[in-house]
Formats: sequence, C-alpha cells, structure tokens
Amino acid sequence: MQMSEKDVAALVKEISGSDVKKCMKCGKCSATCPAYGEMRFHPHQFVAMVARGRVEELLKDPTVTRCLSCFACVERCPRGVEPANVVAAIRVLAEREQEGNNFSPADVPKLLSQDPEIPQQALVSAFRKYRK
Amino acid sequence: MNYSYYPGCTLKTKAQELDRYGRESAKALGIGLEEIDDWQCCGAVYPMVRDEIATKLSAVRTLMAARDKGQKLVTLCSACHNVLTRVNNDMRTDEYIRSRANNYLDPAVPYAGETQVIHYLQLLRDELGFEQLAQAVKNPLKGRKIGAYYGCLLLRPSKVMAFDDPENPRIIEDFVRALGGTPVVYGMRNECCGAYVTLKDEAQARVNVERIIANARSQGAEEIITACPLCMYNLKKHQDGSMPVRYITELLYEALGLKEADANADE
Amino acid sequence: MQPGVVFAQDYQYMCSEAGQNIIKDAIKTHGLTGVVVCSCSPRMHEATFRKAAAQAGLNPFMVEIANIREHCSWIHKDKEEGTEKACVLMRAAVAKVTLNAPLKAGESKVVKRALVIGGGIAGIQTALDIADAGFPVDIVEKNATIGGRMAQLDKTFPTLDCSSCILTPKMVEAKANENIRLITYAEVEEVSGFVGSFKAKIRKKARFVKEDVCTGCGVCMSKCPSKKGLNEFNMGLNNRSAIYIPFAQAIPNVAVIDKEQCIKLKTGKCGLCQKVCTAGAIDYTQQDEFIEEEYGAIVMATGFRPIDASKFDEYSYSTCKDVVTSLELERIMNAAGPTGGVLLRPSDGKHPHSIVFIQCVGSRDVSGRGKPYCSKICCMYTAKHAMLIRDKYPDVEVHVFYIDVRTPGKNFDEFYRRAAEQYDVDYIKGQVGKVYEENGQLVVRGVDLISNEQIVLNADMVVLATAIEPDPTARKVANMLTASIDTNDFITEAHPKLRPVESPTAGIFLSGVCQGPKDIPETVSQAGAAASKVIGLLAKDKLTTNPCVAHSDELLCNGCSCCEKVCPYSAISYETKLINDHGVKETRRVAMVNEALCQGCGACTVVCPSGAMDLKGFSNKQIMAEVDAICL
Amino acid sequence: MQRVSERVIARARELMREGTVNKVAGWKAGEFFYDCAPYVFESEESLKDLVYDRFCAANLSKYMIKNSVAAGAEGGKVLVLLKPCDTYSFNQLLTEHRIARENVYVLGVGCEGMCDIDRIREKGFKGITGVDENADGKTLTVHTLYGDGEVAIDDVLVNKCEFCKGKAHMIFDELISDNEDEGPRGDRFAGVRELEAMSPADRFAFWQSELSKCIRCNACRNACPACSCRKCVFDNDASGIASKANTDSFEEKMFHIIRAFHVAGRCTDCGECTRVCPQGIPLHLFNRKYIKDINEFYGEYAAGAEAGQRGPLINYTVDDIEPAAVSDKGGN
Amino acid sequence: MSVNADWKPRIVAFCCNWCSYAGADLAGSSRLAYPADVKIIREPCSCRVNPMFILKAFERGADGVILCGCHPGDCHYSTGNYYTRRRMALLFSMLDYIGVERGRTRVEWVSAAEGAKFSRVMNDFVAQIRELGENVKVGDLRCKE
Repeated sequence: MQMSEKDVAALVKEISGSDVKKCMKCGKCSATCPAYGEMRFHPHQFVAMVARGRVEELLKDPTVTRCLSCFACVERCPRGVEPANVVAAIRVLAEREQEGNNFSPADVPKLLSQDPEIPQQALVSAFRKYRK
Repeated sequence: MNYSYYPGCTLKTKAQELDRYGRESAKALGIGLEEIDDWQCCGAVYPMVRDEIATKLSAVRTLMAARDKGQKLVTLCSACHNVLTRVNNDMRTDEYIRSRANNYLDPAVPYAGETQVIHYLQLLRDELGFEQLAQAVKNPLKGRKIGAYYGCLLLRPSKVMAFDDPENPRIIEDFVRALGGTPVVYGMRNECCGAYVTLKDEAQARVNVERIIANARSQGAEEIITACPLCMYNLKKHQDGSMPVRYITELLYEALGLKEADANADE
Repeated sequence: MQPGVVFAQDYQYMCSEAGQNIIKDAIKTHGLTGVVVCSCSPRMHEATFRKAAAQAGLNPFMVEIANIREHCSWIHKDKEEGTEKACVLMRAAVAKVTLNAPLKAGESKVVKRALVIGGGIAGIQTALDIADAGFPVDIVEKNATIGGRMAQLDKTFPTLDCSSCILTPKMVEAKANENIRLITYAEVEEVSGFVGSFKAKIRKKARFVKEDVCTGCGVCMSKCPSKKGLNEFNMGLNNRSAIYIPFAQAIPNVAVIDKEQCIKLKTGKCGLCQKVCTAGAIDYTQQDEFIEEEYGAIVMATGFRPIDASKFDEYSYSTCKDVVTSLELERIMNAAGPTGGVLLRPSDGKHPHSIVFIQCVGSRDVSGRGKPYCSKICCMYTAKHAMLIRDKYPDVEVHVFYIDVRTPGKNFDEFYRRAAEQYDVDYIKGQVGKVYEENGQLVVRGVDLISNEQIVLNADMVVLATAIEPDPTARKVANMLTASIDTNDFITEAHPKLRPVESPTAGIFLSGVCQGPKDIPETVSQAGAAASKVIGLLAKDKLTTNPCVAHSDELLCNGCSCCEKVCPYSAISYETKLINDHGVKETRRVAMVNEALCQGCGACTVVCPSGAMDLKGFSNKQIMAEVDAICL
Repeated sequence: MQRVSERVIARARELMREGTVNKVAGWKAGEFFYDCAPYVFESEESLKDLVYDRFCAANLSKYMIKNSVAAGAEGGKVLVLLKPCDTYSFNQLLTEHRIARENVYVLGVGCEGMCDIDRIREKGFKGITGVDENADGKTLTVHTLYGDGEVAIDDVLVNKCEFCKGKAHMIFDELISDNEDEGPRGDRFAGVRELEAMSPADRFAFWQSELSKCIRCNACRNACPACSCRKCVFDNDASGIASKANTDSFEEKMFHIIRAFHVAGRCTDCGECTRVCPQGIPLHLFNRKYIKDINEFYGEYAAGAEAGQRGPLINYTVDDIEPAAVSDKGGN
Repeated sequence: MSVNADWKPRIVAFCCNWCSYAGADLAGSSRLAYPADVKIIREPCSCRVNPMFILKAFERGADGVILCGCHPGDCHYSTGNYYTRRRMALLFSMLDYIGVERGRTRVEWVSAAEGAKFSRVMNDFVAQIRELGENVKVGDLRCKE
C-alpha cells in the first residue's frame, strides 16, 4: 500500500526520534552546517518541511547524502531538535524506497586502484551510508 | 591495571601504526591492554535511525565481551569510540533497543550497558594521569607547535559522548603539553573534515579540509594530530603535504623515546 | 442531594456581585450553617466567598470550596468523567464543611520597619518609597556599594540617557534619607518569624576600613602595591588595587580591602594604606559583625547576573578576547570604563571596523546549556549598542543576528527601527553557528534565513547578548524566607497577574529581576508597587492572623514534648497546670499553642501520639471525612 | 538467678524499712507460680509476696507513670525493679516527661532471661506444679503431677529474651546484678528479613492470617510502655479513627498498623506486646521492621538508650533518603 | 490484571497548599490533562498528612495514594516536608511489608511553578496504578474475624 506523504512524514519523525515541533526557527543548524553549500535543502528546511508534512521533495533530493553526520547542528541546536537525525531518516527512507544501492562492492576495487590508501573505515561507512 | 582493548578494523589494516604505537606506548607506561577475543567490526557509523537494531549488534557483542571480563573497554579509533559509546548508551537508557538487542543475541546474562567505554586519551588522562605521563616522557617535544584536530566523533553528541567540552575541548592540548610540546588552539579543531563523503564527493571533502588546515596554520600550528584514521586519510589527501598530520599515538611513542629506541635498534 | 444539604443553586459567575448575593440570600433564607462553593481554585476566590458569608452573618470559616475548574473541568476532556469527578469533589467538600467549626482570627503585632535585600535600582527605589511614607528601612547589599547592575550600564534605552546620571541621585538620596539605613558589604544570614515580625540576622563583612572614618579620598588606592585584583565593576576587563572604592560614585564612598589580594592581610607585611591614610580609617583587625533586627516586611531585590558565556564556546568566548558579552561592552563604551569610553577591541586595543552582535545567547535554550526563557532586555540593549556605535563611529559596520526582535514597550519598536533605518544597522534574521579567529580577525559563520544563504563575515569584535539569570544568592535568600522559587530560580509570585509583587509567603515582597526578567522602567514601577504593598502592611497596627492554627486538647495531652520539637515557629510551650479531667483534678504538664506564632503547618498534629494536637480548619476528622467521601 | 533474687528482695525490704521509699513496684505471684504479675507493694509486711524469678518478664516501667506522680503527691518515693531491657522503656518515658524521676528509686536488677510457660508445656510437660532453676543456671527442673523433668533454659525463653538486647542497665540508682554485658543475643531482625524476602502477596497472606487471630483484647496496648497515652486515639471519637459504631471497620482493620506507627521511633523493642498477646500474634515483627528501617535509613538509633534523645521521627537531616529510594531497598 | 472491566482506579492525592496544590492549579490553567481518577485533598503542608489518612484511604478502597509537597528546602514552613519525608519513607516501607505494593504509594515534590511536572507525575502514577490493578487487599486485612 502506498503511504501518503503525511504518513511518510510521521514515519520520519518516528525513526529519527526528533521532535520537530520544538524548532523555534532560529537557523543555527544551518548556520553551523559544513555541508550547507553542497545540499539543496538545508538543515532548518528539513526540520520545517517534515514538520509541515512536506517530505516528497526531500526524498527525491540526491544531495541528501552530502550531510556529513558531523552532529554540529545537533550539538548547537538550542531546542534539542536533532536536525541531523531528520536528515538521516530521510536518507534511509529514500534508500529503502528506491531499493537504492548507491554504492556497490563492485566499486571497491576501482576505488582502491585509484587510491590504495583508502582506509577500511571509509569503505565500511560508505556501505552504511549509501546502501539500504 | 588491565583493560579490554578494541582496536577496530582500520587499525588492523591501514592504520597499523596508530595501533602499534598505542600498544607499545601503553606497555611502556605499564598499562595492560588485552585485545578482545574474536571482535567484529563495530560498523564504523552509528546507525542514526531508531528502527535499525541489527546494525548495532556487533557493537553490543564487543561491549558484552568487556563486561564479561569485568574490564573497562579502551578504544583508539574515534569512529569506533563513537559507535561503541553510543550503542552502549542505547543499551543503558533505551528500553526499546535494549530488549530487542538482548532478544536477538540471547546472552546468558542480558546486557544493559554496564561496560565503561573509555578512549585511549581518557585512559591517559583519567586512569594514568597526565602528570604521571609527563614524568614518563624521555624525549620532550620541545618547540613543536602542534594543533589538535578533534573532529566530530570524539565530541558529539556531547550528552552521550561526555568526552570533553564539545566547543572548547582541552584534552589533546593537555596531552601535547604533557609530552612537552606547545599546543596550538584554533577554532576549526572541532569542525568536520568531511571524511564521510571522501569517497564520492571529493571536492566537498577538500573544502572542509582546506578550511581546517588554513585555520590551524593561521594560528601557528606546524603539525596536526588526530586520533581518527579516517580524518588522517582525509586530511592528508586533500592538501599539498605542507601540513604534517600524525596520530596521537605516534607523538606519544616519540615522546616516550620509543621511536629513538627503534632507530637505534635498526642501526 | 448530600446529607445535610438543603439548598443548591447553579450560577455561572458565582464570584460576581450577583453570585455572591445568591450565597448571602441563601444563608439568610435557609439559615445555612455551612456553604460549599463548587468553582475555581480556593487560592483564587476563597477569600471572596468567605467575605460574602461573613456579610450574611455566617462565620467565614464555614465556607469550603470544591475546586472543579483547575482540578477538573480544565483538565479532563471526557465530560462524563469530569462531571463524575466534580460530584466527588463536591461530596468531599460537603463532608468537610459539616465538620467545620466557626473560627475567629487572632491578632499579631506589626514591627514598623522594612528590610530590603539587594541595593540595586530595585532595592533603592523600593526603600526610597517606603522611607518617604515615613517608615524606617534597611537595605542590605552584599557588595561594598549600592547601585547594582544599573551602575554598570553606560546608557539606557530607549531614551539613551546616561545610566549613572539618573541612578546616582537616587543612590545619594538613599544615603541621605534619614529613614534609610544602608548596610553594605553585608548578607542576611538567618530569618525567622513571620509577617509583621520577622527577625533577621545580618552579617556585615569586615571591610578593614572604618566606614565612619574613611573620607573616600582614594589615596590608599593609588599607593596600594597589589594591583592584580580583577575589577568586578568593569567585568574583569581591567585590574584594581587590593584596597579600592568600587567606582567613583560609590555609596558609601568608602574603601574596602579585598582580603584575597591584600599583602598585609596575607603576609602581615606592607601596611602602606594605613600609613598614607590621613583619616586613620584602616583597621586590619576588623572582624565580621552581626546585626540583629526585627522587621514587619521583607522585600527581595536580589537582581541578576549574565550567564557564563563560556557555556557557548562555539562563539569562542573562552579563547578569543574580542568576543565579549553585552555587559562587558557596556563597560567598554563607558567613560569610566577600562578604555575611557573609547571603543577599542580588547585583544590589541585597536579600533574595530566591523562588529557582529549575536542575540539570544543562552536565552530560549532548552538544550540544558542555557535558559528556557526569553531574557527580555537583550533585543533592546543590542539595538542601543548598535545605534550608539553607529552614531559615534560611523565607519564601523554593525551586523545583528537575531531570531526574533522582541520590542513590546513604549517607544521600543520605534527605537529598534531607528537603529535599522536611520543608523543602518544590518539586521540579519538567523543565527550564528560558529565564531573563530583567523589571521587576526574573527570569522563569523551564520545564516540569513530570509535569503536562505549561509554567510561568512569577518569581524573585529563579536558581542554576545548573553541570557540573564537570577543572582545566585536568590535561592539561598528565598529558602531563608520560605518564599517559593521556580525551576529557573526566579521567585514565584502569589499570583502571576493579580499579585505580582508579593510572594505567597505573607510579608515577603518582590522587586526587580528576582521575580523575572525586566528592564529598568519595569523594575522601577515594580519597586514602587512592592513599596506600596509594604507601606500598606506597615501602616496597620495589628494583623489578623490565620485562625487555622494548631490547638491542643489539654485532657488528651500526654506532655511528651514531641510537638514542641517539630514546631518551626517555637509556637508550642509547655505549662504545668491543674487539669480537671472529668472531675479528677490533677497537675499535668500540657502543651499550649501560641496562636499568634502558629502558622498552621500541622507538623505537630502528626507527631502527637494521643491526637491531642489538632489543626483548626484542617482537623483530623475533617480530612478523614474528605478521604471517606472521595473513596466512597 | 537465685542469688540475685534473694539480694533484690532483701534490698527492697531494706529500702522500705529505712523509709527511702514508701512503695515498691515489683512482681507478685498469682494463682499459679508462673503467673507473676506487676504489683505495687505499700508496706514492708506485704513485701513477703514479692518475687523475682524466671517468670518476672513483665516490664514495670509503665507503672511509674501513675505511681511516680502519686508517690510525689504523698511525699514519698517509689522503688521500681527494672531489668536491663526495662530500663530502655523507663528512659523513653523520661524523655517524654511521663515519669517524675525525682520520686522514683530505680533498682536495676540483673536478669538471665525469662521463661515462657507455654514453651515449657510445648516440651511435653503436663500438670506442671512448679519449676526450679538448677545450680548450673542453664537448666530448669520441672515438677509435674507425674514426676520431675529437666529442660534447657535457652529452649524455653520468651521471645524478647531470645533476642536479648544486652545485660547492661541504661539507668539505675542502685544495681544488683552479677551479669557481664555480653551484648545482644541472636539476630533480632532475622524474622523481619525473612518476611522482606517474601513476595508482596505472601507477605500479605502472612499478615492476614496472623492479624485475623486478633480479638481486640487490647492486651498489647495495655502492656506497651509506649502506648501510654492518657486517652488512646482509638478511644477518642474526635480522632476520626475510633469505631464507636460497627459500621466503621477502619479501626478493626488498621489497629495494629496504626499502633505500630504511633510507637515508631519510640518503641524500645521491649517485646511486651508479643509476650502478652493471648493469640500469639508476632507483633514485634511490626516494631522491629520500623527499628530496622530507622537504623538503615537514618543511622543506628535505640530508643531509650539515653533519656532526652531526639527521636528519629521528630528529627531530620536535609539529605535524608527519599521515600522513592526507600521503596527500592528492602523486600524483594 | 484487573478482572473488573469497569474498574477505574481511585487515587487520592494529598497536596500542600503552597507548592503542589498551586502546581495542580497551574496544570489546570495550562490545560495539562491527567486522568480524572486523581482527586486532590488540600492540606496546609505535606507534614499535615497523618499516616492515618493514608491508611484510611486504603482501607476505604483507594488504589493508590500520592502525597505532594514543596521540594525539600523550599517548604513554606521551612521544615515541614523534611518530617514528611521521614514519615512517608517509613510508612511506605511498612505498607510494602504488609503486602501493599510499593507502586501504590508515592511522594513527589512539586513546586507551584511545576504545573507540567504535576500533570506528568499524575499521568505516570495513574498508569502505574492501572498496571497494578484493583487494590482489594487492605480492605480485606482484618484484625478481627
């Protein structure tokens, strides 16, 4: 059964564990975001849009993966909103929905041939990040 | 005093020096590090969505192994430290996750976050003491202007990590001071280097690294130290090599006079 | 209908004149011996209904309230359940009222002297108003001078007049007024008693300078060799000598020795100030003194302080000298400040060209680092700072990051708009995420939510509008006064709207920021309001006391002294007297309650093994009846 | 105990004869030899009935409330014989200003434990006509209609002596005792711990079965030195708990719980309640629970160890344990 | 737990006039809902609550009793709640000892400013009592057949 946009938004809230209603729209998350320039939507927009139930555009946005999960927004949010968790929830749902595997084991040899110094950790986290 | 030690996958491969320097230095300082048997990869990234339990289980196994040995669990890699500490916190505070993880693993004694996870730096500061460490230094790093690079994983989220003041951390600076070096404080030391996207979005990672290195340089740093293999890779890759990046354990190894001893032995 | 109930009437506004008349008429018509009003909280209208009953000739204490609003209709969504509960609450009140006994209030004395704790603008104004009405007032100030935070301010909004120019005359007046006694460098240590007759013990800390001898000439300050003490008045931006007068207009204009800094007091050597003091005011042997005094009323005016900005080190307050708090900027802008009023950046004393203001640092913050409330004054003082800087130094670029600009108040919004429109202050809707130093300048990374872009500004100074919090002494003082205090350490009002300057504890009044964030005009008007409440109290010759006091049944009393030991007011004493116990005469040791001292807490009633001690208005039987009615 | 007994009786006579006291509160044998009841002797002559033997368990301190006042009114003094455990009660009553100390002459009497006739009977003796203490001080010779037998004293002690608090007197004007204080005997909280270890349902069943035996004879209340109110709350209509009418079962159900709370912090664990209960209800298990909790929560406290102590329920410290924390302790 | 489907818990809340009763008023004026099963009895101070009142409530079939007062140190009468704390610690321990589940008794410190806490505490307490089910025990505890 197809979920409505509103239901997906509710799911985002649930799996992110974030209470988006607590946001007072100060923008500190976006002020502190090191990936601001790389992303189509910015942390405060994720929070605001999820709060309003507008998640479709977010789910379609490929730049969601540019979030560094650095937690600066979470740390500095005066309201305890945890925007990074919202971004992560959107990314995970998008990957689940698209059966989206944006990173495959087949990519690894090529990457390693380009740069043999790539640490294990980078590969493991890439699997975590880009695959369902 | 003996501790359980969790090296993690990268320290067995690309970051062997981080591991070796850490172990050898601990030995020289009289600290026993016992590698956990049959450990598995911690997963490298803490799963941020609440409905993912399976991806936390390998961390729980490691935590349980330390609990069963009755030891504190020492980590060295920042990513492992982040994952293990946060999963441990979930097991301690989140009934939803705790009951599911225990159901799945079905251990003889259910796990409820009893293990104390400490980072190698905390081991030196809180268990050994930086004063004690300073006395063990044979080869003080005199005149070296060293910028600590904390990154994100050790510090955030601070409520869970409880590592240091997340906005004005001091532990690595104090560590450098104990080794006889001159710490250089710069504002970007707790900002992300972008390592998480280093495989797919190099340009983005580069922007972050450049900001950090420029800031460290402007404040007078001549070298940078880190505890994270991924940061190390990223910080080295996206610069011209004019700013040396070292592991914290390498510095320690050097200050304890062990590097010199190696060189002498080679001769 | 409940047993005993002979008349019931539904009326929408029972507290209205008409409603009260219904009660009065019913009492008269039906010869009622008790009244239950099912209405709002007794904390709201108990007094109203009691008065109405009294007017109809019924003892006012024969009235009980069933709280079916705050405790029922306002919180229960399910109408049926709510109605059921309302019935139960009514039943309990009826059960209680049938056991009520007529009570008569006693009288207690009023000591015609007031104590004001805190000598800032709030305390000064309150004291002046009380003194003007002819009552003696003591101001206890913990610092060496009165004046408080207002003395530290440069200019005031929205008029931009000089803060000390308007404060100093009030300070001088407080000193000159013969009804006012200033007890500076002193703290209240103990308070006992109750409304009308509190007893306070005040510790006057040793100044090591004879207050009545020192002329305030200041020679000692210039000769003192220990000059490393941080100048508190200038927020630690510069140093002062160990012997010092806090600032030029200090009242009393008397020096004080900082014993942590004084070489003589620490090592026994030096003694220079004593040598140069022609008045002979220095006394290194001075000890703390204690003053004990009785007061009819006490006013809390303990004020505020800015929170510690180092809790927000993403703004690099701890590591960069050029990141300052607003109060520090006040001192930098002030002619008596560390830079003589010239705007210079602290790190290198150079003229700044670009200043960024960050609002809401620690205000409206529920993360645990800051305060959940709005500090109320920051929007206005930031506008003031921005305007003053732009006015005096038109070459300086000023940016203000704000979440909301909150300017309710007379001429406030106009003031803020003037800053933006006339003085070209750059207001940016958004917050700053990070401030750090690079190449000798500050880098400010923030967001402009209107243009939806992250912006990076280079600045020479960053000013943090840090949240304000109650002075840390407030909690201690409140505990001493048994005044209730909220989770943020602001003192609770008796009623947030209708009794905003009174504490629920009778005889304790609130003035200034100790009650909640407020600006100077609000503080002054609240100070006046508190003073008028105090005057109203002190003008009385007697107070009627709460008749709900403990009472001991002589015949039942064992004389065990348990009650005496738990009484916080020493209201219980023992007397050996001849008791006639049903014809048997016997000399017994029995408890006596001094009704003027008893405040009616009931602690004694529970420790009394025989049940001799009971509380009027809340008797064992009455409460048992309520329990019964609820659990029916 | 024989020797002490003789000396005690002789001394009592002497004090009466000298006129130091004009009354003696002691024990008088009743219809049966084991039936030694408190008695106030008013003449030297009457003292021939004074006994002090293994059946003088009754605590006489409570009798001093009335008698000390009465003695004062008559311008005399009353002699009271107090065993070590009784002195705690005496002190507690002094603390509560119940006894006119100046009118009482306290003769501390040594005690080696009192015997329970029912426990002797439980050993199989029938038709008991008398009991003699043997010279070893450890056994009794039991005379019966069917011949003599022997029983170990330790096996037939009354409950309070089984868990004797010690042989030391807390207060006395004069002491007649050969005992050395060996400290407390046995673990008096063992019974409490046993109950605590049970499930709430089992605990409830235990108390329900025990308390259902109660016939409200008020023997416990009458014997208890802490239950010495001029008028008991249960007899006082205004207290809101007395049950004048049968319609109110509150008193019936809650009597012992309320009584235990009323004496909490004041009970010296003299054990009289349990001893006098005709139904054998272990009432001391209530009192010892409070004593154990008080010791654990607020530090060791022995009511009556000294006169003038401030009891734990009329005292506090600012960092006392929270009731919520308490509920996580003790019990299952 | 409960067999009676219509059962609704009966909960008595003793609140001191200065802090907790005012806190309950604030919960009311802030419309912070909690179940109607809670009925409040106003006391001048938590130290006025005689253990007999609590026993009475249980005997009368209350399923839970909660006592609320000012935070220790903030008592309007300065020391009342310190005595309360001791009394209730001992009383609740005793109730537990006779088999009344610990969850049925509680002491909470709620200030006049803590309307939200009042509501939260009541919601939590009612949920706990619902979990424990009907309290039939004390009414059945007979001292006399």
